[in-house]
Amino acid sequence: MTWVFIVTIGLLSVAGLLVLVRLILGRTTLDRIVAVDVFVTVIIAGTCAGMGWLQDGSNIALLAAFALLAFIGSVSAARLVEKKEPYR
Amino acid sequence: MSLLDVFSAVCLIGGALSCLLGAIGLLSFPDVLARLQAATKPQTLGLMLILIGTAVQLDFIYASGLILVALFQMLTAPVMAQLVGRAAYRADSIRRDTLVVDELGDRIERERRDR
Amino acid sequence: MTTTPMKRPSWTTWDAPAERWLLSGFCRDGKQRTVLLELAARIIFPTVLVLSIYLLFAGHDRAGGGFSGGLVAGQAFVLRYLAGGRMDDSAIVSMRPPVLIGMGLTIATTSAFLPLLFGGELLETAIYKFTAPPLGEIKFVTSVLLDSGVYLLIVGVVLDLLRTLGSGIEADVDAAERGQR
Amino acid sequence: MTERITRRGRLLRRLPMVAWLTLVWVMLWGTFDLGTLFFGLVVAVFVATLFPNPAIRTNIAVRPLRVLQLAGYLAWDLVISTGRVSWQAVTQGPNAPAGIVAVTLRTDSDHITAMVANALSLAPGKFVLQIDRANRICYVYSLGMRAADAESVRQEVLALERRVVRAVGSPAELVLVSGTEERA
Amino acid sequence: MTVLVALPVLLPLLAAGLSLALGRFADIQRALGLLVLGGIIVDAAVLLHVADRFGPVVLQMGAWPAPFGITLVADRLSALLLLISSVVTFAVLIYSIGQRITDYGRERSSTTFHPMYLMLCAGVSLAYLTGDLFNLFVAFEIMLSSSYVLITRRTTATRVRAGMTYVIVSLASSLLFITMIALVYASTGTVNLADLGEKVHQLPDGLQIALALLVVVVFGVKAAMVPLHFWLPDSYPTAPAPVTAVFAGLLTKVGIYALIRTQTLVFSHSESWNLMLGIALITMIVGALGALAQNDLNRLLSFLLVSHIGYMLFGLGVYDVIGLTGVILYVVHHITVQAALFLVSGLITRHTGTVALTRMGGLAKAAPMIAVLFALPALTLAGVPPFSGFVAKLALLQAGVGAGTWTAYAVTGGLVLTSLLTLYAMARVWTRAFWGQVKAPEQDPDPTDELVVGTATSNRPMVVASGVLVATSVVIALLAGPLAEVSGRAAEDLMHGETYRSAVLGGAVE
Amino acid sequence: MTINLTMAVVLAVLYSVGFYLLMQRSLMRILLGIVILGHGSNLLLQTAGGPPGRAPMLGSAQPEQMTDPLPQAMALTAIVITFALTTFLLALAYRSWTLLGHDEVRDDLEDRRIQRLERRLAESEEDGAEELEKEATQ
Amino acid sequence: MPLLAFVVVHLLVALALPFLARRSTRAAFLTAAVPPAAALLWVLAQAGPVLSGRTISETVEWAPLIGLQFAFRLDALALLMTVLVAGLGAVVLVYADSYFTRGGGDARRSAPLLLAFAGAMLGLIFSDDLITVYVFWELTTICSFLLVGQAGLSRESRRSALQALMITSLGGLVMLLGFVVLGETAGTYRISELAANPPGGAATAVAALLILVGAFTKSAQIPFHNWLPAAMVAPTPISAYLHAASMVKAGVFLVARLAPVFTDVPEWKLAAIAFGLVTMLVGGWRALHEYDLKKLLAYGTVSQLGFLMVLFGAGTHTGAMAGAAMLLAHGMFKATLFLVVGIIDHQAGTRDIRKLSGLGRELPWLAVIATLGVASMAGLPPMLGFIGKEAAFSAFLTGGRPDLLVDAVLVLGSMLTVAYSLRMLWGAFADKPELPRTKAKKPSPEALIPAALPALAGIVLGIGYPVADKLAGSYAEVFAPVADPYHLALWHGFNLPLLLSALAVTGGVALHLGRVQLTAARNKLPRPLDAQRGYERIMALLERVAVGVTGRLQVGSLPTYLGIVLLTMLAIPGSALLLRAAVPDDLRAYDNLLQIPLAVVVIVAAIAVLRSRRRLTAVLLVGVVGYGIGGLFIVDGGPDLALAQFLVETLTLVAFVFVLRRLPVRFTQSDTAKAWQVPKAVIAVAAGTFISLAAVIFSGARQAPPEASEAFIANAEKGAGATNVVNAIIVDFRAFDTVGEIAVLAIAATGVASLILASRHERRKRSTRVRSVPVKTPVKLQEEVRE
Ligand code: NA
Ligand code: NA
Repeated sequence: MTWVFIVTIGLLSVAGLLVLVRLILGRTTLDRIVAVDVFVTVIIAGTCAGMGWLQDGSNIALLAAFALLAFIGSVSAARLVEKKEPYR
Repeated sequence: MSLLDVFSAVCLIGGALSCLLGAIGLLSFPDVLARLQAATKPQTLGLMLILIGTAVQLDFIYASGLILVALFQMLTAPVMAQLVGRAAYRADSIRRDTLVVDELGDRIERERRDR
Repeated sequence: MTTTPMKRPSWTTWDAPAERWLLSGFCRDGKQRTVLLELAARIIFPTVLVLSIYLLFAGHDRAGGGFSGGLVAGQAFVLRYLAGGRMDDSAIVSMRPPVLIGMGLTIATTSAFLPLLFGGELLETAIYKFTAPPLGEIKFVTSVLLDSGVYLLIVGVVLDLLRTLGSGIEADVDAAERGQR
Repeated sequence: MTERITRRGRLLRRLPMVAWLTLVWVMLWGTFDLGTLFFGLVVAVFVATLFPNPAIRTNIAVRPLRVLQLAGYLAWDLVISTGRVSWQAVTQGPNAPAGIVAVTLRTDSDHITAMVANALSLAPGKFVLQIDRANRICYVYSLGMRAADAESVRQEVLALERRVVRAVGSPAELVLVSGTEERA
Repeated sequence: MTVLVALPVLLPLLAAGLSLALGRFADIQRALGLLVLGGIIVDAAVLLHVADRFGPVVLQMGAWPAPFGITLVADRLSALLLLISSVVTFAVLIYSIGQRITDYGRERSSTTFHPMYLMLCAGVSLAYLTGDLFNLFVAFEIMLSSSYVLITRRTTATRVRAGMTYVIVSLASSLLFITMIALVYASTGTVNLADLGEKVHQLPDGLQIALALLVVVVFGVKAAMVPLHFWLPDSYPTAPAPVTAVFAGLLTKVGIYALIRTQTLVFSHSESWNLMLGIALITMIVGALGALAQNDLNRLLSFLLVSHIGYMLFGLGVYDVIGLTGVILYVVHHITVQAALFLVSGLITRHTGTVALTRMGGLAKAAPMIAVLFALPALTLAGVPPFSGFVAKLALLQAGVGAGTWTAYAVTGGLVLTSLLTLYAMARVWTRAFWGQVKAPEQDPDPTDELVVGTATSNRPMVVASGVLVATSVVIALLAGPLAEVSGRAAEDLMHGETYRSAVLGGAVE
Repeated sequence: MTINLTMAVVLAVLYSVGFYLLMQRSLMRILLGIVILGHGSNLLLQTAGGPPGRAPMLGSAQPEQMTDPLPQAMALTAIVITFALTTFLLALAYRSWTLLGHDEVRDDLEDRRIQRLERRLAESEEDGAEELEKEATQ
Repeated sequence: MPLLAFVVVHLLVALALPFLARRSTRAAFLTAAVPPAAALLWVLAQAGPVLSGRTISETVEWAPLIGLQFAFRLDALALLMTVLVAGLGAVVLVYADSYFTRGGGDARRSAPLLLAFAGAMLGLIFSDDLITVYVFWELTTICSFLLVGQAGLSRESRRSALQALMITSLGGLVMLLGFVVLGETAGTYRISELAANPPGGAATAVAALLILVGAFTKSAQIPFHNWLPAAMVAPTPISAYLHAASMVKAGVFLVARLAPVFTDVPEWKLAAIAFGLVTMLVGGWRALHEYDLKKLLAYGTVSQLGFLMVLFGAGTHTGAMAGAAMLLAHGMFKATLFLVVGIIDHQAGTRDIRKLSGLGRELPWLAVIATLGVASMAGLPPMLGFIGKEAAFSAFLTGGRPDLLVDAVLVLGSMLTVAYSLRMLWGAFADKPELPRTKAKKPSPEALIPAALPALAGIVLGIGYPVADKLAGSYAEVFAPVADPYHLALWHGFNLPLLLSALAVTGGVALHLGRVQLTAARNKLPRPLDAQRGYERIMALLERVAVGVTGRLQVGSLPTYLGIVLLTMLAIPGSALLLRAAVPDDLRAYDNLLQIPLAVVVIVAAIAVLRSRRRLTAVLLVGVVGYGIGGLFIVDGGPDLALAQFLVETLTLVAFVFVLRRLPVRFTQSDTAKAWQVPKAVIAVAAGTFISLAAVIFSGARQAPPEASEAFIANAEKGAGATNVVNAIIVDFRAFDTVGEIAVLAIAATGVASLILASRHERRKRSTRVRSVPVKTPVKLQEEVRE
């Protein structure tokens, strides 16, 4: 099973780095917000896979909390952009 | 490798691939709205697959938590998508040249003219 | 920053739900409302609170504790704020955040003194285990009292941040828009 | 509007929430024993009482079989759409076309609208960009569509609405969607 | 018995909590503060007595023996500083209560001032008492963060910059502190100070020296050691008098205390320690020159504060029993007198409506009480006998002369020069503000700003509180004998860390 | 026990970036610098405990496999403290904005005054005290 | 403990006097005269035993550990000084009542201060301990400052007071250093013990010179002399008492006191005599050209102090005899003359020689008194001054060639003395044909009698020279006994000293007669050195250095300050680490493969923060850094840590967004100093690298795994009831940290509230102010606004 986890986490790492590229390139703030959100998802996924790998459930609360709450940051940021940038 | 392991391997690798494809979409699509589609949703799928793949590998005491995580993710992801999309449209940070139809834009134009 | 107060186009408020989904004071800004978020918040808010209480009690044996619990609960309120504006009367027991903070601190410090009453040292912990037949073994560790103080305090802190950084700044923005800088 | 809500009625109304919260508690602990259940119930009641939700007029009738059906559909749609969007990402990339289509829903309640929007937004490719609750209009963004696809997008959304209403809609709403279905 | 060690920390925290919770009841807040701070004075006196008679009072929190749990230790040094600090905090509380009642009326409560002030006191107490490096960090944070709130409270456009300077520099030094803790832990695996005393010596010499110097830099920022002092004269003077008084009196001294504690208990010193003497000299001179360049009374006092930090560094640099005795005496004296001076400066600015010396005049005639209250601490600070500053300075001079190195002689000369410059600065304040034609009080330039009030109203609690501090400094001089004895024994303890170590580690370590 | 190179590089970058931002004028940048420095110091604290291992949860791993729990506890405290101070500094930035219309840390006026005095003294032959008095009465 | 009691009573009465002075200054001055008078009487009553060697000693311990004690001793020298200090003190205080305007501010201020000063002087002369000396020494300085400055109304009085303070304090501090050196070398601060066992060696010589600096400043020796003439702005009673009779004698007294200690230190003797001689000449010369009678007397005092310094500095038996006699004589005649000048000033309204004419006939009694004083000053028989001068000339006749040189200079100095004495008398009282006759009111007896008393004492002690001889001889016994001890007497026969005296008088008269030509000659002389200008230059320089240093260092720029902190860190611990430590050789690239992608994310995001122009972008990037760190925590095995990190990161992001609602979208780029970005970057990178390097080196130095953590793991379940060890630490092992940490949170939240809600209060305040009628009250607006 180990190699499965290695491949999984490897793919996720690549995904994370690609997301980072978008985060830096932008072009708009909303792109970055989306990128951050996706980045968080990748981390959750990676953590989850890591848990399976180590057969260790100690991070479960972390996942739950994160799945429920990570979007708060993005939502508030999105609202800011909505307010700040001028209407059409 | 048991059958369960194979299932879990498929889920895990599939999920990871989904995430990766989402990331590629995030890079390649033209504007926020499209990227939003490409990125957040495959991520959701990917995450769920990975959750399932992992849950199979873990004790039930933990697996139940993973199911919750999946539920939570399904609950929150669309909300985030809608808010970001709406913000993008309102902030006008979209590329109109790739929009083949824009009935929302048409209606807004109409209302503005009427006012 | 100094956007001239203009009449907002109607379409900015289309998203507002028809019904009242959240018990909140009021949303200052109608254009911020969205039915999706309010509905989600209605479900997520209590769920997050349950999660936070879980974290508070699970801390002894799993990841969690008063801190994480408090932070999670606090973010439940952040969500409420984002979805429905101020939440002054959203709870049966409504308390000013400073009072909550003060209570948390008081509980935490008092819990330090409690062991003295039982002949222990400051901040010493006692573990009580008992079995209630239908419920199974129940473990009670006195340090959960400290954890609860921490939990309350952190919730208070987040609420206070919402009161200040949230509503406070919002009020400033309003005042600025009314040209009353 | 100002109907008097009895204490019993209020409690009853909270029951689904309490059940959900208890479930969450139990799943978090992962131990399905009486103790966990008991404390879960205590916590759920505590939370639901301390932070009550306002009463809503609409009745939500849950039809488990239909809900499962909906879930299955959504899961399948999720997989398929992911594949399609990924394909677009790789092939069309920066030039992928898209459109925004106005869809007038047949039902008129917050929660159905929200659920349709949520369900639609779950899978890649489409999502609700803007809702006009007063006029029951959803503005749906659809990735990869051509100008001619507008009508089919509308139909897809309405079909989804039907599935949702079947799963959780009130009888009245059920009538609404099925009525249109016959006409279509 | 040992619980007495924790009271100076826990009681103010508890009171702060209650004060926050009971934010609407002004009288309860006041009573709570006075009660607790008054109680700490008694507690500290008892601790000092016990520590002096029977050795350090050690409290292992949670009954976990050191180095596992957190240990609180009241030895002679900490108890002595605690005692004097609590007198200052008590007096300053009276002062600010008086000021608030005059300015806002009796009914006005505050959810900020009282809780924050109590927190500050808790932080200061904890810094003195803790025997744990990380807990010391926590103590610093309690102390500093409450000080941030106090210094930015009711900040105005003219003062907000100063608040930012203070907060940012302090934050930066806090981050260096935590970095330092990480390095200490990385190399030794412990954060208990007594335990560190043993473990650090197992490190290679170079690392010991580097670590010791890093600690100097970290605490040097808080202690306002030149060249890490620049923030102080830019920020302290902009807080209202009672706040500045307690900042100037206590916060820098806590930095000095931390330096003394760590450098004696944890590190041993080689020739590189001579560096401290150089720093001391520069600190003295730069501070004193800075004071001479000022026209703003509070800034002048702030520069003098920096300058006199040099005295304390000097004693620490000499690093023998008499030198440390001198430092301890000097810290005790300086806490009181610097606080007193800032309180009186508050009275002066209230009376004149300005902080600019050249715009004051004739105060000796117009406000003789203020004149007396200023003159005594001014002379004390200048080290004029028979006041407390002289006693401490004498011990330092003896240390410098006894050290027998040219560096020490040079710094001793610098100390004498600084004394003269201090006297000059004070005399200039006197000639500018207290002599000359009586000038009419100026109008309050900014009513929202508490810094300069200009009401010309004297208030009995404020005068009494200033008087209490001035009197305390006189009493310190009167009790110089016993005080010097205790300080001497404390210095003896510091030079030979075994007392502290065995009291803390006891039988816990084999 | 030695920290590995990857972590060393991460630490170097975090601290460098943090320090650089700290030395800027914009309060918001300074604040971000402090947050990054906070991340750096927390990471340093955690890595000070030793190389990665299993979570220190009894029963889920052998004690020898566990990472050192003490630095974690300390880092946790540090995280919370940094957060608290970050919010405070944010509020300060906001206050500065409302009071001054910008969120920059500009130079101290009184110090500037003395620098002007210093330059003038260097040019003229006058007594500093008199100059001070002159300026104050202006 | 009578000695201590007298000192304390002086100070206590002085403390009480302001209250009395508020009612009546007359009562205050007369009350103030009582303690010195009592002290004088008591001390005189002890004269018998004391002069026969049975001294009275008292010791009060203060802080023995650092050698602080009050040790008092009444011996012949102290007795002699008591006559000056207490006797003249009582006289001056009585005189002061007539001098000052009754009930005036100066009177109210001066009465207590003069008495306090008398107490301090008494303490000083009774001292048998170096530190005790210093304590009272500085007290006299402070009293002098306050007395000279008075209300500080004129710029001149402020400057003069400050000058006196600065110069004497400088000397005092140097002297203290000398005391400490001496005390630490000898192991005692007791003067009598030091005199009994004089220490030797280089340290003692250094101490001697340092102490002399103190003596020189206080006793106005060249080049520190100028504060004394400047201090003449003080009211005349103060000049008479402080700056003629008592305080300025402190330096001379100290030399007299310590001469036995330093008999074997040649530098002491040399310096005292050399400076004393120069001072005597310069003072006398300057006095010859003054028109202001007070200034004239002041320079005369300077000259006489130089004379005394020579006599006591010589450290011989005869020198001591002469010194004691001159000390007494000078106190008497100078007090008389100052009081006389005070009366002239008071009654005639001027004390300028160029304006006074015919006062001798106007105020004949005053002229008589003045003549008595001048006679003693000029050293005419049978005055005490004559006896002293005779002894002085004798003191240097027995030695070798250098001594003869000293004698020659002394004669020269005495000529000047005679000359300015005549100038004084002539200037004050003579008829000057070119001037109109000065009008003057008759002085009251209350003014005249105090002036007359010391004048009479001068002649009484001259004629009754055995008393003076007994006094002086008793002091001189401390010096090595000589075979044929000198005795003070009016007549020693025709001998060299008598001839020299005659020479001095003749020369002096000649100088006075040729005063016009002398002044003309002086005006032609170049004036290379002026002590007053020198002092002013030094103070201006100090000012300039202060402003210069402060202006350059205290730049007021926060980035600079932070940069300096970092540079200090690099310079001090950084260099120590580089020089003394080596990088461990067991470096690994990574411990867990997962660290690498996370590290890349963190690094890239952190660097990207630097480039971002938009605030929100920067915030998001920092968020990513935080999430990345959280990931690293997970990899490291810290789920609690990661959980907290993630939650805090989200909350931080939200908080930032809240605030960004009102801030501009982009960073404002008003940073003009673009040139500084590179240095900043260099410093930042160096500091960051240092910390990283330190982390590697320090973590490589650890010998053993931490005991505490092992104990935590072992005890968590049983002791703390937790299987999560981190949680056990947080709520149990180190719960106290947690309590502190939540305190910080509470503080921060409160602080945020106080900052953010401030603007709301201001708005409310403004709106209430608009509505309410503006009422001017000293109390700030009392309103329901809560903080
Ligand atoms: Na979708
Ligand atoms: Na004001």
